[in-house]
Amino acid sequence: MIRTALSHMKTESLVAGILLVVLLLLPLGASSWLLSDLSIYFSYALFAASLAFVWGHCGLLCLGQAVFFGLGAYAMSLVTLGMVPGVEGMVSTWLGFAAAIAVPALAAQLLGRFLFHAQGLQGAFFGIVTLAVAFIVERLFINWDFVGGLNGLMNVPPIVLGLNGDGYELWEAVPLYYAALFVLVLGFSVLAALMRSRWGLALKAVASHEMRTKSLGYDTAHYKTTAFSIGAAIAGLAGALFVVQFGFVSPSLIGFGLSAEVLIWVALGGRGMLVAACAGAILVRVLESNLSSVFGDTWLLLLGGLFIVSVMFLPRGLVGEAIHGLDRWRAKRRKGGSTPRGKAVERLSPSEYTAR
Amino acid sequence: MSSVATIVLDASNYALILLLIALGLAIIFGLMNVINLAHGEFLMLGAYTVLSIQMAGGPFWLGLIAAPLAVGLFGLVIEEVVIRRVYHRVLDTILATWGLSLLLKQSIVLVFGPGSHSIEDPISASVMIFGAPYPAYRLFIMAISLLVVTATFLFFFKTRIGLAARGVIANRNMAACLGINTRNLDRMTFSLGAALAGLAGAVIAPLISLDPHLGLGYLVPAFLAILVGGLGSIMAPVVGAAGVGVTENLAATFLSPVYAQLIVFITAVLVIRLAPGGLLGKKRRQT
Amino acid sequence: MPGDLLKISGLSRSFGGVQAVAGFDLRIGADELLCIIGPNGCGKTTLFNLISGHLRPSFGSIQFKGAEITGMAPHLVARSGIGRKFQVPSIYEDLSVSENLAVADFAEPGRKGLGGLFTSRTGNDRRLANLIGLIGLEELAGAPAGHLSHGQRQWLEIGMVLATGPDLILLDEPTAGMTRQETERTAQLVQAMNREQGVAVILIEHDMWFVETLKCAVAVMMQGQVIAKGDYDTVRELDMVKEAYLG
Amino acid sequence: MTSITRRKFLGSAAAVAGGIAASSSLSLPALASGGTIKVGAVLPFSGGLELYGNQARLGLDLAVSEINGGGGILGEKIEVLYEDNKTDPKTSVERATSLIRRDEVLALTGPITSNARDAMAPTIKRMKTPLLYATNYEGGACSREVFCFNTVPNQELEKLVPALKKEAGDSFYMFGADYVWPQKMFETAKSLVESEGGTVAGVEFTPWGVKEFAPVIRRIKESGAKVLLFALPGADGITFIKQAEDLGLLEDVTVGFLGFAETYLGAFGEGKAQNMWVAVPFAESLQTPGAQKFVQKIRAQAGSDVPVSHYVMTHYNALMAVKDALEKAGAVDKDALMDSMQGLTISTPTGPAEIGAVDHHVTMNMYLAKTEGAGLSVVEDLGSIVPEAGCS
Repeated sequence: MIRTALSHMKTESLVAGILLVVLLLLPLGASSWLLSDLSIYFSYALFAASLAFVWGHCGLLCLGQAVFFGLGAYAMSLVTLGMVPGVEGMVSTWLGFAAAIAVPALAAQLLGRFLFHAQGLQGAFFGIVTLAVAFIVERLFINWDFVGGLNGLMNVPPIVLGLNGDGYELWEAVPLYYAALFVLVLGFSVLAALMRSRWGLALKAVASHEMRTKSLGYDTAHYKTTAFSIGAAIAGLAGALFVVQFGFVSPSLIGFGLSAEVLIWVALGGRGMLVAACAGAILVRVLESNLSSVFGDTWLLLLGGLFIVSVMFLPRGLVGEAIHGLDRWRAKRRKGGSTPRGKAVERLSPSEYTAR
Repeated sequence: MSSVATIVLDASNYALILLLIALGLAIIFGLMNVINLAHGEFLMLGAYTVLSIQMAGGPFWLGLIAAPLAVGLFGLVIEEVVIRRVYHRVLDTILATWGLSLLLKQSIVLVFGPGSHSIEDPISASVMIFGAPYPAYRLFIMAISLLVVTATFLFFFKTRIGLAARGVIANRNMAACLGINTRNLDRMTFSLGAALAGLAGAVIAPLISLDPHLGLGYLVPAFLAILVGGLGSIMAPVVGAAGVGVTENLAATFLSPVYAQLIVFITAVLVIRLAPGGLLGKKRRQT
Repeated sequence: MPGDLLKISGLSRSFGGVQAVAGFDLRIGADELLCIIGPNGCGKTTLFNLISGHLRPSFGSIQFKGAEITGMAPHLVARSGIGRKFQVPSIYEDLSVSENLAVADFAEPGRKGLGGLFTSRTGNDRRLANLIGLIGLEELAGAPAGHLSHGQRQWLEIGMVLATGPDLILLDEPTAGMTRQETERTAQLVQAMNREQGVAVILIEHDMWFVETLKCAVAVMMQGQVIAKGDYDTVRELDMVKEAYLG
Repeated sequence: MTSITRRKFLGSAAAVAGGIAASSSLSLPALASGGTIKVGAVLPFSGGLELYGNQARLGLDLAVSEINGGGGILGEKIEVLYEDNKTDPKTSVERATSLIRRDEVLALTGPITSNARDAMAPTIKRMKTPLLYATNYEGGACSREVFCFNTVPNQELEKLVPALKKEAGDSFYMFGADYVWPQKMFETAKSLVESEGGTVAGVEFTPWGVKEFAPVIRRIKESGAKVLLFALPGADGITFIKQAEDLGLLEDVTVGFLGFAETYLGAFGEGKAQNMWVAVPFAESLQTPGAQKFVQKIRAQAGSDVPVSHYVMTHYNALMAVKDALEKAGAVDKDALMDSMQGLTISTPTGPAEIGAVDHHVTMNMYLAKTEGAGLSVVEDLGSIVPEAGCS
């Protein structure tokens, strides 16, 4: 019975489920440093998921996604360090999380309205403008002394379970690992649910053919702005999750460098599926931390080469391609042969790429 | 206060350098609709070509000739191996060329090391202009830039291939129908754009310290220049480069380098948003 | 005049000195079926772009159901009840056929809002089932739209437009590139939606055989204006039409 | 080392539980740490400031081979694990964290930039791991864990400013990169200039990555300043000096080059960038027996043409201090190291140096020098200067 239930699950969900079980069991066997590394990579994975949502699902190639990650990290830091003017006494981690979601979402809302309304920016132009925005915001934060300038803010407290910065500090490797995993799963689930809803379908339609969607009566600018904000909110949450572990935030978290990195993770993992993007982020990070000292300078060469190859030949990404292969294999084994009704068709068509 | 003459000289010097860099970028973008994020690294390859020749004991001038040839040839190979496969996916050209830029940067690190290198000044003399000494080499750069821009104009307006290329800008499908070999044109265009980047890199090499990251510092303003100028005409990058270059230089002169960058970036974003076709651009066909 | 569904008066639009649409007047009743014919470049598609809000007119006014819709954004025009099928079949190639229709269905006025966040992707509506039967794609419901043939794409797009529940549909060359058989099928489909669903239709067409089959009223458009209007048989006898269009 | 046994236990528990094979094999490298003392070096080997990273490495390598050649520390060998921080604060923290957690290093050394050091500070503090910082910086990094082996502003500027004033003139212009080190340097410099009766003609900062300095150079020229205090490290600094030379600025002003290393000279080219003044704790051309022997040893190890700047020596000193401190404590652990390093006097190639008992900054000999020909020539032995570390 379980077998039939499993065989009817979407391959993507199945893979996500298996990965989750593995991650849940991992603390039984893994060393604490590996768990600590992974807890941080979970924030990167969530960050990657936010970009996969905005780029893969909604077709908005954002070259400045780190702006929102960074804003979230700064928001969390300012709150927990008691630096928010007027409410210095409020140092609650929970308020920090709320701010880390709200501030980037608001920023994206404003930026989205500016960029998308009326005859909005399309495809490549949107990409280049977000790139320029990343440079601008990084520059602004470097010159903003209140948030510590180039050096940023230090000694950001870890997650404190009490209501206002008192109580148990989440710092031990294993509890922190589960907390980070929980936040990742939470953010992931929100995005996955959105993508499966009708609203998510409409977003995919906007990405696939905007003019058509507009002519069906959709206010596409509004849809894009909202999607952009949701992506930003999740990126901000990831930033907050990052900073409570890293203990510091600086402009290098907000600019082009990290935006470019996350783009590689998502492209290598797979932009079309959340789970592929997350796995891409974790995989690249794990490999980098273990192999970069072995390969030295050739590591970046390898990564760059792999990136080009995957853009040219594997638009689904390495992990995405693997999941897709598994999907086809399962479909074959189920015999029947016909694709089940409503199954998302992952084939990327030219219309997804070309800027209209 | 600096004399007006030196301010004008400095500003036009920077604008002309930017124009030389933006020209190749604009040709590739305008004709092929390829956003080449590796353009900065093509620039760097040009500069390192000069460096290699200097290290082998050759004169700078040989490097100046070799750089566009070498980088042009390299562009031809890249077009065949990478760019050709992503033509119809505009967003993917951004990613592919960006991956390429990573690759090139890292290759240079492996070959020449991550550190800085220096090219010796080929003309160390100064010329007196309005009573102030001005390095002769900077004047030479301005001359080269003007020469190259003029040559490009003549090429596009006075030759048959240039006409064909303009046909492709206007309407790619139509041009293909009329029997223009767009495949060869693409090869030529990309290679030409790369060669221009190589030349620009060679020309600016003596002004700066050479390191594998030098591309980015030029790529971003050059990009803003062509987006601000627009894509519809060959004249557009001239306007864009002048706008971006002069604004940045004047802001640096009268305010500070920190604000100069900010002002240029913010203004450019506003212009791109409010006039998506660029200042000089015709409205692109929405298909 | 009350009772008119669509009333266009004095509509003009020029591109760099060329008048694509020049002082165009037209009235359409609630259940009318009108074919607009005319040579290439006579401003037919520009006319549709003006009505659907993709272009702003230089002069003139468009009233729909008695309300001014001139210069309104495309999605607002669509919401007011004007559906449009583009000349190049515009469907979501990477979505399945039923998802394509679901996207359109969800856009129908009154069904929007955040409720969509919590509903599943494909509604189980009988309406959608009827629609998919009407366009004859029942068996392909789960297939990616990108796999459809040219004719099937056209029908799917018509189905999508219908799913939004419009009062008026603009069809831009719905049979371009179709076989005889497919054209016939399309004619039936257009008639069905006009007669059975009570939707007014304006269509642009080149294929005179199709126009004949539809037995619709015909307007001849030249140089941005309607130069003649009447039923098919009357219009085809006009000298200027023969000369300019039918040859 | 109880922590290792606990991990061993966890590892075997996993095997018993028949857990995930991959994860337990991943955890194995952490166990292979018996018998050597590990020090993690988080340094830039790419990303813009690699020339400093490479200099630091020369000193650390020499210290390792000297210590191990002399029988190690309390019988244990020492090993330095190098990690490239790409001149980036985020990467620095990542590397530092994995060095502490995975490789269980006894101490860290590096990084170069202030923002990377500040970024690492919370990690260092939480994991109670000593940081041996051996780059000149703005001061103020004061905690139980941090030990600074290079200079703070007063050590570099106290004698340099008067010397420049005497040499070139009263009017100073200050130009540097837009971050905290140049800012703090110039603050100190400003008060020194004013107390010496000089004037400050201008203070200016630039973002990283600027390639065209003509407007700034013009402005400095126009200001009529006689001295330029210059704090723009890395490739940008080289670009500035090149353009300043071309535009004739170096004929009008005398440069006081902050954060100078002999490695720059190769990049300026033959006969360029002459008469730039520095105050450093070490110079290649220093004619004392200790200094000359040090240069010889470095070159024997790394090649006869490598430049040997003070960064080589300060990083060497830092590691040698670990040896002295552990031997004094008679134990190998982090607390013993931090305790016995306080107030320790070590012998360095330029004579004895004392680590402050409270502020953890080093009092050492300083030298006034200027660029001449293809190197630095030492003008004056400034004697030892006590650091004003800026600890509150």
